[in-house]
Amino acid sequence: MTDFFQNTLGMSYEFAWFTATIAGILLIALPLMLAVAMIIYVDRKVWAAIALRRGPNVVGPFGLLQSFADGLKVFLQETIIPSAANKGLFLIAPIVTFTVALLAWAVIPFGPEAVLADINIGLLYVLAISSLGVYGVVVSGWASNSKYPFFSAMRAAAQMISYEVSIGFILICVILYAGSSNLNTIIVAQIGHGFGLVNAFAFNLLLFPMWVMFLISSLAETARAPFDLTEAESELVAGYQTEYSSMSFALFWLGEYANVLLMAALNAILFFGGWLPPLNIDLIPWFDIPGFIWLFAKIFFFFFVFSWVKATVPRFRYDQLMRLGWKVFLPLSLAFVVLTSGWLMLTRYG
Amino acid sequence: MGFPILSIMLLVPLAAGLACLFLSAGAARMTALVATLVNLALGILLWLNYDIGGAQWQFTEEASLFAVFRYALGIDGIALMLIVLSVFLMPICILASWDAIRTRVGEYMAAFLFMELLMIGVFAAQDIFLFYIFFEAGLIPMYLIIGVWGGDNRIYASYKFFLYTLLGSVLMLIAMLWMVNEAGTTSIPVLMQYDFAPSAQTWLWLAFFASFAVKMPMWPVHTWLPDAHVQAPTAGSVILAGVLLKMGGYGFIRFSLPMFPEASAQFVWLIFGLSMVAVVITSLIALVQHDMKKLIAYSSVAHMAIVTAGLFAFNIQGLEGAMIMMLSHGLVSGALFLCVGVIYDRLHTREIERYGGLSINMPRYALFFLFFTMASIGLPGTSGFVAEFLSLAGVYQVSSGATLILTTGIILGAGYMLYLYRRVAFGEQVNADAAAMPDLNVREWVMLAPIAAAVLWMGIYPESFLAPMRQDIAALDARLARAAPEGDADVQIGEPNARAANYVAEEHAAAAEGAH
Amino acid sequence: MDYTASLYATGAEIGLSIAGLILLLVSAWTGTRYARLVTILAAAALFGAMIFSGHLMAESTAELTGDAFGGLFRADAFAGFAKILIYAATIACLVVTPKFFDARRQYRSEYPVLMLFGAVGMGMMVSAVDLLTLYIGLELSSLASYVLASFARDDMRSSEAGLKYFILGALASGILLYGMSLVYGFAGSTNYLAIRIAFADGFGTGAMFGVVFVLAGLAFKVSAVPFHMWTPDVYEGAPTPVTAFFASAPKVAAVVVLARMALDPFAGQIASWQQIVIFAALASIVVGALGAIGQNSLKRVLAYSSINNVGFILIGLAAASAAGASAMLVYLAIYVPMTIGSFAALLMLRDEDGNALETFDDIAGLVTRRPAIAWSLLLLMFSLAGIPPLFGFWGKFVVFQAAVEADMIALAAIGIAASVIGAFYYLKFVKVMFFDDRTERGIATSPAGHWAVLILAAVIVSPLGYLLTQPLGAWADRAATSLFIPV
Amino acid sequence: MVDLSQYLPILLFLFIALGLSALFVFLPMGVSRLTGAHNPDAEKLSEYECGFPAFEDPRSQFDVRFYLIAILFIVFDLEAAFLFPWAVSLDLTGWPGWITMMIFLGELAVGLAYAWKVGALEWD
Amino acid sequence: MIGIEHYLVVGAILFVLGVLGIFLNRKNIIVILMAIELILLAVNINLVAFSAFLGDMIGQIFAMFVLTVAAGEAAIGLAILVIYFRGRGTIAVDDVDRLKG
Repeated sequence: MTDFFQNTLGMSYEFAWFTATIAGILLIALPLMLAVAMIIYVDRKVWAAIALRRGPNVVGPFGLLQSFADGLKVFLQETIIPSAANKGLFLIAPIVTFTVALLAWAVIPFGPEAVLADINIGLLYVLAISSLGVYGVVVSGWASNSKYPFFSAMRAAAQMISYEVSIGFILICVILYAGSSNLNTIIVAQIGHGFGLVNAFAFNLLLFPMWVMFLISSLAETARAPFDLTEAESELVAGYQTEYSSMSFALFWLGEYANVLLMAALNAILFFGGWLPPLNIDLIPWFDIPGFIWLFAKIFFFFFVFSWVKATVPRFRYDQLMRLGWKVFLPLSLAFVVLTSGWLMLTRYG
Repeated sequence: MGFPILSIMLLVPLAAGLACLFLSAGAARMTALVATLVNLALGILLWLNYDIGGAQWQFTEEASLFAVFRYALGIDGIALMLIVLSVFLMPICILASWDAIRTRVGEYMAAFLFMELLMIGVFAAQDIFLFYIFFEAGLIPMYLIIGVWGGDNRIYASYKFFLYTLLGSVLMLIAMLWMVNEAGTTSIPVLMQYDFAPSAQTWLWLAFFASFAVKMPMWPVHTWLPDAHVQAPTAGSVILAGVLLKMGGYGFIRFSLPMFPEASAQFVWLIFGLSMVAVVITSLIALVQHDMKKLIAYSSVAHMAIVTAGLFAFNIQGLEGAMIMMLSHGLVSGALFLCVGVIYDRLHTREIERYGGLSINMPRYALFFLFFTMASIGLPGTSGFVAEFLSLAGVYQVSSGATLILTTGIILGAGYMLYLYRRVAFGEQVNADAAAMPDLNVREWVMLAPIAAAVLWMGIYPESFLAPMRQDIAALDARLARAAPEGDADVQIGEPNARAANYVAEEHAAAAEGAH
Repeated sequence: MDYTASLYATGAEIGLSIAGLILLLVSAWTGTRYARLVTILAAAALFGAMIFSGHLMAESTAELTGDAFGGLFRADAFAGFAKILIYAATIACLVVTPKFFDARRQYRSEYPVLMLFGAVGMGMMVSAVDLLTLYIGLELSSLASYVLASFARDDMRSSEAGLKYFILGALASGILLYGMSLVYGFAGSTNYLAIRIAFADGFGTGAMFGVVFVLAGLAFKVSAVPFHMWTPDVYEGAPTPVTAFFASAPKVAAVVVLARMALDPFAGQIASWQQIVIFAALASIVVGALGAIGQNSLKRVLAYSSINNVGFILIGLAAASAAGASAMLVYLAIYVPMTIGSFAALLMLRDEDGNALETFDDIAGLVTRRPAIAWSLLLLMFSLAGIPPLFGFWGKFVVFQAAVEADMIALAAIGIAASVIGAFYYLKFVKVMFFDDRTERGIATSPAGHWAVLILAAVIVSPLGYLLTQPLGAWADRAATSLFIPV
Repeated sequence: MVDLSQYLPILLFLFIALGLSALFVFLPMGVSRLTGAHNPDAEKLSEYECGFPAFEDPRSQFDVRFYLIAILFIVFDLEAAFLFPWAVSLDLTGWPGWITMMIFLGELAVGLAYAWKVGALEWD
Repeated sequence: MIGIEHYLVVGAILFVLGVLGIFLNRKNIIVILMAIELILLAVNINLVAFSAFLGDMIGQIFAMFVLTVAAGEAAIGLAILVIYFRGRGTIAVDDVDRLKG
């Protein structure tokens, strides 16, 4: 894009680069927000469909504009800051949540060249940024100075960090195979990985269990059902957002769905070839289809899985959730790090 | 190496002391007495076998122990006399404590026996570090003796005793380390011949002085002594006055003078000055004391000042006088403390005012007390006279002014001692309980009579005591000759008449023979 | 040095680590039931490591003292000497511990495991010839120590001690680490040898800062003045066996690390650190002596005593010679039984209800009630004061000898004169036990383990200890020589 | 020096994201004042507690297991920090590197087993 | 151009802030723990800056170790703090005063 600005519009290199970068950022951020709005709609529609209901269907055709209507509503609401709250922190919490949710997308590759920041520790970056999301949650719970948000924040934090541990190990397995933590390299490493046929890590015997665990961990990490204990309405009112209102409240939702999308994207990138077409054979001109379309398709698929699970699986108890994370996933993923690396040493570097 | 008599003398009290720790009171007393008597016997044996005019160092034993330490023992005449003094006083001390000490007797006896071990060790050590160990280790049993069995103010006194002496001696250790590093030997006899650079000598001398001056004790670092004496049990005082103080004098004569002659000469003014001040001031203080022990303690300071002055006179008379003074003072002041102890045991007070007219109900006691008082004053015929005469004669050759002032001290000494005696033994019997005290019993007789005999012996025939030391003192004098200060006294050997001249010449020839 | 040789050189640490891990699992599975057994096993492991270290030290030759794992770790005689001391001290502390906690029913088998890991860390520290290894070892031992300090969870003073120790210890690590980062940056390496070469021809301001920070951090760990403020509080608050541990093993390790640091990487720049060490030594002696005066808590007094002793040890370092290093080691070897013995005696002093006797008032007239303890303490105290003929004198003797040989007469004179102040409060122990009238609090009987440690310590500090001077001196000389290898 | 230019877009992104979020938070506050929706009162501003006035400090003591989890997380997450560089350079370090890491993982497994056995992972 | 000295200055400032945070803080022990982390952060900045400057990996490896140890330290510090808090019910710095001579 820099070339475009430089050559066509005759800008200096620095300015062209700057403009291109800003444009790239906006090209990520704005569609992302749009996508979040739409995905909320999709979520509700899927959920309704599985429950044999109709879902949003009033605002716009098929209720397509429902999310925008909701958005406008909250935008015009009064922002209530509880008198007992720590005001500064109270307002910072949603900002942190949303900022972090956006920021993680900076390294997501939408195509071989279409990545904003092509850094060599991309995966580490994603992990780091998504860890920062805990701050938003904890700060909101603390700053509200109210019982339910506080409990919820504690739970959410414990839950997120618990699963982050096993996610870390799962990612190690992927990195072991790819030999790099650059996301594009990881994607390229998946070309023909499955039997020379499938462009995905998920069909490797050692990585398939990892993918399953990653998928489940993503659900827990984003506090989606069946792990949505942080906002278990029956126990905790509305979770850590209880005291929030207006756009601040909405920002948590936006951030949460942005994270859900991110997790779906990571599933796609790490285990299902990202912007690669699913199969490594040129039956039809797969490779001519732009990469981002494949990626979006895969993200959408995973999002559907998320919704599907939400609609069908009952909520876990908290102790079950922690047990799964610490006593099942952690030892398993640890064992798979040993297995994977050992296998690789034997076969590749013997 | 012959019969290791010195080691045996160290071993006997050690074994007996360890045994006493675990024995009952009666058995401990008996063990201690037997052990000290055995040591006394060994001491007499030592003296008898000492070859006067023989090798300078006799009865030497040597074994290389560990690292820089050598187990090296050996004595010359000076050490011999002091060892004999120690072993002589020890059984008397045990007897003095026979009834007075009733609590933790075993530990008490053990402490005394360890003291004996360490005292003999100090005088017999020929390794500089071995000397230091014995010298310093003496603090521990003495600290306990004063602290556990002492008077009401014993804790203050024990602390003062310990810290004063410790502070003095640690500096000496550094000096010793430097000397050993410089000279490359730890042997005292070798070091006595080693010539240190005069500039270094000054510092070394000061370091040793810090230790010995406190031990001596010299004014103004003497203040621990009256406290320690007053609070210590009788036997503790006897040992303190009789032997421990002599370690300071022994230190001067063994280390400061022969090893640093230049520095010693350089500091004569200091020693003389302090001695003069000490004699006068402490004598005056003694005059106004109400406590018998304190009075005697101050008199000790005064007497030791004469010792230091005699030592630093740099001539044979001074050195001999100082040595005799040390021996004499060891006996006399020990005996005086015993005398105090005798009546303290009966009345449990040392207030002079509480007594009076004891010559009426305790005539034998009064006799002994009078005898020792006179010895302390320096009555001719007692050891004190010999000591004072020789010392002052020696000092006179160097400084007539100093002699004048030191003599004043002796006059004052007569004053306070007689004043004390008058108040205690003469006059009215003011207190009924004091008047009812019984006279000396057999045990006390046995304690006092040998000392009295020894004092008389030393006073009438000092040659017995001077003979073993003469050669060593002459050697020391020869070593000091190069640094000896000019005396101000214009001593001219006159022309005696013919008959007397012959006599003198003969005597001189005999003395010269003995010295070479 | 190849991989096998490296493993051999680190054998003691590896063995202890494995033992620690196994015992950790054992303790998890058996709970508190077999805490005593775990303690015994831990002591056995430490004993094995001690033997192995002694063996390594005995056969340490040029090729064996090469650096293991590419210049990270050196099992030379210097380290061997320190390790033997450290492991022995740890064993002694383990022996006296279980009975202490019995009264509170708080003994858990994690305790010996933590001690083991602490010992591993200290072993690494003293063998470290790379800043990285040093840091890891230091932290391993520190982290274990923090937990040990607050091990008596119900005791407020214990947790407060743990907290204080943690905060100041972490600060010390931070300072040390900051210094290390500067040294690394300006020397271009973390390896001691490389640093020594880099600093051989002098260094600039930045590196000077690094050196100062490193020394300050280590001074914190050895509790040398002016970084000593934490010591009395922590020593008083921590459970007594832990205090005994703190006063012995970690002190040995920190002192040895300090010595190696000063005499290996910074050897070319003696002038730049000697002044600091001299100041710290004298200040420690004086502050350690003055601070103890007026204290009534026995543990606090012993804490100040440890500060005081560090001062004497540092005098050996200030000499900056092989004799000085050897003297330090000898002093440490004597200091360890003295301090452990003192704390063992404190441990034995408890009334019939199991409450510890903690102040001078409590032990008044002790000699009439428990003569054996009183006499042992007497020996230990006079030994700590450095009065001959007790063994403590020998430690001071060699240190001052080294200082005098290095021509630092003034330092030696001031140091030894200041030691007299210290004698004051050691005498107070004796005074209280022997001179004062007894208090009426009863004293419970003591277990055999405590007796064993106390008697052993008393025998070592008694004049009989001088029998050890020959081998001790020989080994210390050997250890010190191994430190002074040419570049 | 490592080329850090790829991180510049992230920095820019951070500013933009922060700006956007702040806008979303503060703009409605301004708007609500304009529209008159901003109308706070004491009841509205009190914290929520099932319709009752709050009767205790919300930040009172809570379960210590949250601390435990946090501490365990720190330990195990940092172990991953060591694994990342190792995983990337597996072919460079070879068998010694692999063995070393396995020992490290083994020690962590012991730690996990310990935590498991003593009940640090239990939520009853 | 940004040189090594700039990183060092930042590191030094952070270090001083951390040390001051420990000594001047009179309020809360948690703040002290954070100040300690700040010190370690300063160290890491130094290490990484030197590492990049020298083209030597050891600094970065060291930084990793520092990170890990810092985490362990924080974990233990917090654990001790929890014990302390349970006993005393306060974590104010001025209340840490049971032990004094």
